[in-house]
Amino acid sequence: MSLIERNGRVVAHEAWGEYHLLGIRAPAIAKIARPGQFLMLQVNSSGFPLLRRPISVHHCEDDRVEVFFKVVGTGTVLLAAKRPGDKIDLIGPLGKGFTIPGQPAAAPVVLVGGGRGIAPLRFLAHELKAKGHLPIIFYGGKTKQDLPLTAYLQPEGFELFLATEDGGLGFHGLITELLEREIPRLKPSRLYVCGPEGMMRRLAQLNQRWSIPAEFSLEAKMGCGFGVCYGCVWLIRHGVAAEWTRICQEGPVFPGEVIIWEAQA
Amino acid sequence: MSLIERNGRVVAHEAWGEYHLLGIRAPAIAKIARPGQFLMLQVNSSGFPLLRRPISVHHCEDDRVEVFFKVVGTGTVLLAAKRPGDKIDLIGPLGKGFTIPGQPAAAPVVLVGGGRGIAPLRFLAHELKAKGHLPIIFYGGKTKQDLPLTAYLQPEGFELFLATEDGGLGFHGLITELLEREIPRLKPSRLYVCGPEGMMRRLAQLNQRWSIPAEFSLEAKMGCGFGVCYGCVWLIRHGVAAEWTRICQEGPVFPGEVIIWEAQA
Amino acid sequence: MTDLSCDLGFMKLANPVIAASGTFGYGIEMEPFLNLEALGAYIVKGLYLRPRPGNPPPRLAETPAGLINSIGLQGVGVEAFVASVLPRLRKYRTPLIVNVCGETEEEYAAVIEFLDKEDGIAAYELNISCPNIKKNGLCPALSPEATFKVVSSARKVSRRPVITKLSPNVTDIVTIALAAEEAGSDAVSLVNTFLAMVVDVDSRRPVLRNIFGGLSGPAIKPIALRMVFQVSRRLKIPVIGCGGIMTGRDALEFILAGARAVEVGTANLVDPQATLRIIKEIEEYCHSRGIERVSELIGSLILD
Amino acid sequence: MTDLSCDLGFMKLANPVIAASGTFGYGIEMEPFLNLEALGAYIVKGLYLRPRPGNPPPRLAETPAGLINSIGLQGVGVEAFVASVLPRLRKYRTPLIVNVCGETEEEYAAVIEFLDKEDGIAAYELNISCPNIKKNGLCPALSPEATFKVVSSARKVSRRPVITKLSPNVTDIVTIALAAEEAGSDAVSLVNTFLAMVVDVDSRRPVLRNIFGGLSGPAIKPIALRMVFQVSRRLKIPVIGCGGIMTGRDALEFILAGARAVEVGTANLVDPQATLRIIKEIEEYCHSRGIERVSELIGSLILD
Ligand SMILES: Cc1cc2nc3c(=O)[nH]c(=O)nc-3n(C[C@H](O)[C@H](O)[C@H](O)COP(=O)(O)OP(=O)(O)OC[C@H]3O[C@@H](n4cnc5c(N)ncnc54)[C@H](O)[C@@H]3O)c2cc1C
Ligand SMILES: Cc1cc2nc3c(=O)[nH]c(=O)nc-3n(C[C@H](O)[C@H](O)[C@H](O)COP(=O)(O)OP(=O)(O)OC[C@H]3O[C@@H](n4cnc5c(N)ncnc54)[C@H](O)[C@@H]3O)c2cc1C
Ligand SMILES: Cc1cc2nc3c(=O)[nH]c(=O)nc-3n(C[C@H](O)[C@H](O)[C@H](O)COP(=O)(O)O)c2cc1C
Ligand SMILES: Cc1cc2nc3c(=O)[nH]c(=O)nc-3n(C[C@H](O)[C@H](O)[C@H](O)COP(=O)(O)O)c2cc1C
Ligand code: FES
Ligand code: FES
Repeated sequence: MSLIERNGRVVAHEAWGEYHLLGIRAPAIAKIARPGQFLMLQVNSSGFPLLRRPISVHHCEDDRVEVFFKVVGTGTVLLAAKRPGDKIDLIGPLGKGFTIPGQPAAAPVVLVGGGRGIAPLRFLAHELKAKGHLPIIFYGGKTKQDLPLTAYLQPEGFELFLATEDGGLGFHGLITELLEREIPRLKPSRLYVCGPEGMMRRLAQLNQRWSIPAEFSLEAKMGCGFGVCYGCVWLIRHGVAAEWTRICQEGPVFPGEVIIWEAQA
Repeated sequence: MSLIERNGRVVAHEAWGEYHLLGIRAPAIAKIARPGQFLMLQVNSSGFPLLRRPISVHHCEDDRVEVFFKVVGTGTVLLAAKRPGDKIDLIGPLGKGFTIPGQPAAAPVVLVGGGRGIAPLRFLAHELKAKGHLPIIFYGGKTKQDLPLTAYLQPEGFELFLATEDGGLGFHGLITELLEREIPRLKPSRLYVCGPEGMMRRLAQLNQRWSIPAEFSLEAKMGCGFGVCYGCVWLIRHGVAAEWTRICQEGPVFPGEVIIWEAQA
Repeated sequence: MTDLSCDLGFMKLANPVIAASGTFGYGIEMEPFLNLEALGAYIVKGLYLRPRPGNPPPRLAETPAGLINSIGLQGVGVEAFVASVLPRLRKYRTPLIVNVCGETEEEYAAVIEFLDKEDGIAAYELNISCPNIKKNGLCPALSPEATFKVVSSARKVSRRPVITKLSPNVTDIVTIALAAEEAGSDAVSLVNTFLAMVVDVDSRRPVLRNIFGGLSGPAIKPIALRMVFQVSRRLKIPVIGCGGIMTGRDALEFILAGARAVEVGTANLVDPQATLRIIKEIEEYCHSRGIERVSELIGSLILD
Repeated sequence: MTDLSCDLGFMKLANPVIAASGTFGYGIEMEPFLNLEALGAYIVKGLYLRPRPGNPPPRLAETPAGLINSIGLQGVGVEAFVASVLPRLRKYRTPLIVNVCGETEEEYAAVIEFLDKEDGIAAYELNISCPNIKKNGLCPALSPEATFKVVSSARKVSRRPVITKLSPNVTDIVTIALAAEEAGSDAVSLVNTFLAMVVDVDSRRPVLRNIFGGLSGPAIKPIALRMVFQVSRRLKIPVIGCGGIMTGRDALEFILAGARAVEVGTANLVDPQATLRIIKEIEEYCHSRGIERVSELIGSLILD
């Protein structure tokens, strides 16, 4: 069930360079949102840009939803300019989130976040922990500026593996290289992945060897976010057939085996 | 000579309901602006709305130009949201302003401002006074909320005649009715008029009886403000012939006798 | 209370606001956000005889005050629609209009014949104007002859009113509208999207995989309005206006220009309750001006 | 240092950025704001044989990301232009292009014959696409035949290169561009404005006294770009792109799509130095990507 919150209110704003964390008062949405679901935020009131922007639920606390985003263009610039007290119109929670197995396994579960891809994983990690799972978080980026959320994840006591391409923090190299080294040792029972398409593809490739049950959170330009425009499709297997599938409805989270990566431009 | 000030800075903002007064730091423009000239203000940075907005020079002090405006739509809403410290891109001074006779006459000169039409007249009144003229200001509106500038004009010691349609302040009626009563008594040597088209037309009509040298500041939707688009025309007499004339170039101030009021939609 | 009712002759609507095809899914997706009963009517996504995969992504590009789409009419086809969608829509009294698509004249007729067997459908909108199917946006609505052929064959088989949806990508939309009227169309709706493209200068590629797509949204409103004005002064059948309507004032521009009803498209994507807001704003406009019937406004534009 | 030079075959420009007609006055009005020498070329306001009063106001309406104008080609006529404007422009080395207008085939030719006697003009742009003159925006550019006639008669008399400016208000712009090429046009420029209108729902009147006007600005860019792409793949003569260009990236979209040069119109009204900024942004784009000649980019759009 999705809701429209006309009177969302920014109650907190934290920024690390291009990365921003907004707390938005939206009680009804906060109550029902699940990890991996997303919101459609109206980034402005002047009608420009035209479309809302899809942003994952980063965290929920009482009557507030939090979003974590990177500034990449017009919409996120406007979003980053929001200050406590500002109003924001949002729709959510939208889409299908990550699945959390009822029975915790002895083996840990691994969460992989690349850059802004970490956004939905903090919420997920907390929920997994609450359900008795052992989440381990892999968090990678180009430089240490791309890993601002370590500031939260560390004190929150999660086991963290960090990687930066310039070696400025943690493992020196790609997050996928670090995973290649660690996964065989950690033998996780599940993988949850969100990040740049290249990173996710590579990981899906590696996982053909590991064949660990894995879920990926996909992205596409979205016209509506609630299933009416058919603009946000990926090619997804449904049994034998493959179909252009609305990730805002049937996703954005999909099990690795149904995603046909090659089909994407 | 007109200039582009890319780094104009809002240094003051005062508001009375729908009316706003902005002080903008723009040294080069402030130095040369004359009463009746105007500025083209970029009301936003996002590219929406597309066009700049023409606003009269309300006042100049050292390195600052002041504008006084009423909120009527998208552009003025954005302008009204500007706060000290905000940047604003402006072009000016533009157009031809009011003429100030070199030789002060014994008789007073009368300035007539209807609603936001008062905007260019405060600057003019000060300049007239400085040159030894005796400016008398007629200031009219629907209610007393439409006469916020009395707060400045009174202490600045100008002789003021106020009129409101609801009688809430000063004369109870139209400013033109008040003028009808007072002009024959005051016998001014000149009239300077800025206000709603209806008011200016009526005054032009009355002045056929008085035939006092009068100047009117005209308005039109402007595409550029500097003479290239030919969008801002009024029908103006040039000797015997009449031509659609760019008010941003040859105006916005014109002597009453050359304006062909009937031609306007 | 203003009378918002809208008489299309062949069909009476509670109000003149219709949800446009392709921006309202199959109606069902909108149930979380609004009560379909509040609408004048709603038009479901374009349907072909068979299911269609649609175009590969990216399918969307945002432009200044506009949206370009190249969905390519992905859809379930009439059988699945009748089997799994239509039953869920029958509970609504609001007129359901099906947007009918076809590769050939025969396919349009076949879709209609298939749907004519079912009840719970109020009318058909012939989508002869989708720019996303053939190369260079070719479609019947680009020529009066092709328009006449498709419409008359559809008109022959249909037991329901037929609305012909016109393309704006033409030199003379009046001639094409007249061809639709002559062919027996009960109404025309205009406009569909403008053939357009965007380039990503970083990748040096078109943003859309399909290269071209259809432009919609506020950007096109002034052109759509001009066409609605031109067409409604020449046709006897009702004209339904469409293109960039985001507010009640936008809708009223089309009504004053001659539209009997309006379709709201892209606005639904930005705000799933846009249609409700637009109905409210139309009512407020009339109320504040003492206009008792919105129908009084149709084509009442003052020209001198 | 990137090589920005632009070769139109009949004319070499220092860079591909041209100020569009009607948005740059007669050039002189822009002198306070920029050095005309910095431009690739500039096109002065449309000129008829005789002075023209233009349309009554209101002549402008602002729309989402767009501007509608119905100036109606108010102008001083060729004689006054030659007597009082041209002498002041001769000091600039930047190619001056005159936008040539006419009510009839003969008038276009007459304007050219008159101007051919003068030096200081680099080329003519035939404005056969202004929507603001005849009723319903009629103009030669709406038909291949009319286009062919006007262009060939102009081409016959002219001792200078002729650029034909095309209208976007057509079903098939390629056919019309081909007609211009066949008639001997040295280049085509596209697009002129889209026929459009706006209604003031308070007064219940059209905003423009002329009812219709021409839509320009960012709103039309995706449609203009599509047309430039279509035309440049079919013509041998150079294509000059125009429509909603506000930034260097916008200009580059047109160049990648096949334009050899671009015209910047409405942007000049918003920012009189827009052309300079656009030239700088094109240079920065090339520099940051190690592109030595901007000409390498022409039509280099990657399609797969
Ligand atoms: C389900 C979903 C959840 C998301 N969650 C988050 C999140 O939690 N935090 C976050 O920072 N971002 C998230 N994104 C991505 C975010 O939506 C885009 O970064 C944003 O829409 C860009 O808008 P813009 O106006 O700033 O950039 P634009 O001006 O629209 O585009 C700037 C650049 O970003 C690219 N881009 C635009 N939209 C998208 C998109 N939807 N996906 C990928 N690239 C895009 C464009 O191609 C362009 O290169 C999510 C996307 C989806 C689909
Ligand atoms: C030379 C000149 C000087 C001006 N000086 C001042 C000033 O000092 N203070 C001030 O408050 N206003 C002034 N104006 C008017 C001001 O430019 C408009 O109020 C403003 O452009 C409206 O912009 P908007 O986006 O808020 O309204 P819009 O959304 O553009 O329009 C809202 C309403 O205002 C009307 N309108 C729009 N533009 C104009 C215009 N140029 N003239 C008259 N009506 C218009 C529209 O028809 C509409 O009814 C001046 C206008 C001119 C031409
Ligand atoms: C994503 C999308 C999908 C569309 N699909 C259809 C369709 O299936 N059939 C159709 O006739 N029109 C379709 N259209 C066109 C709209 O119905 C409407 O005619 C057009 O978008 C202009 O109106 P607007 O500016 O209000 O969106 C679609 C438009 C969009 C944006
Ligand atoms: C105010 C105005 C006046 C124009 N006058 C002319 C003209 O005289 N001749 C012409 O060929 N085009 C004229 N045009 C069209 C522009 O040259 C250009 O083709 C069009 O505006 C699209 O480009 P743009 O979106 O960059 O403005 C005019 C445009 C505007 C906005
Ligand atoms: S974004 Fe519209 S269907 Fe997914
Ligand atoms: S506003 Fe452009 S010429 Fe006056």
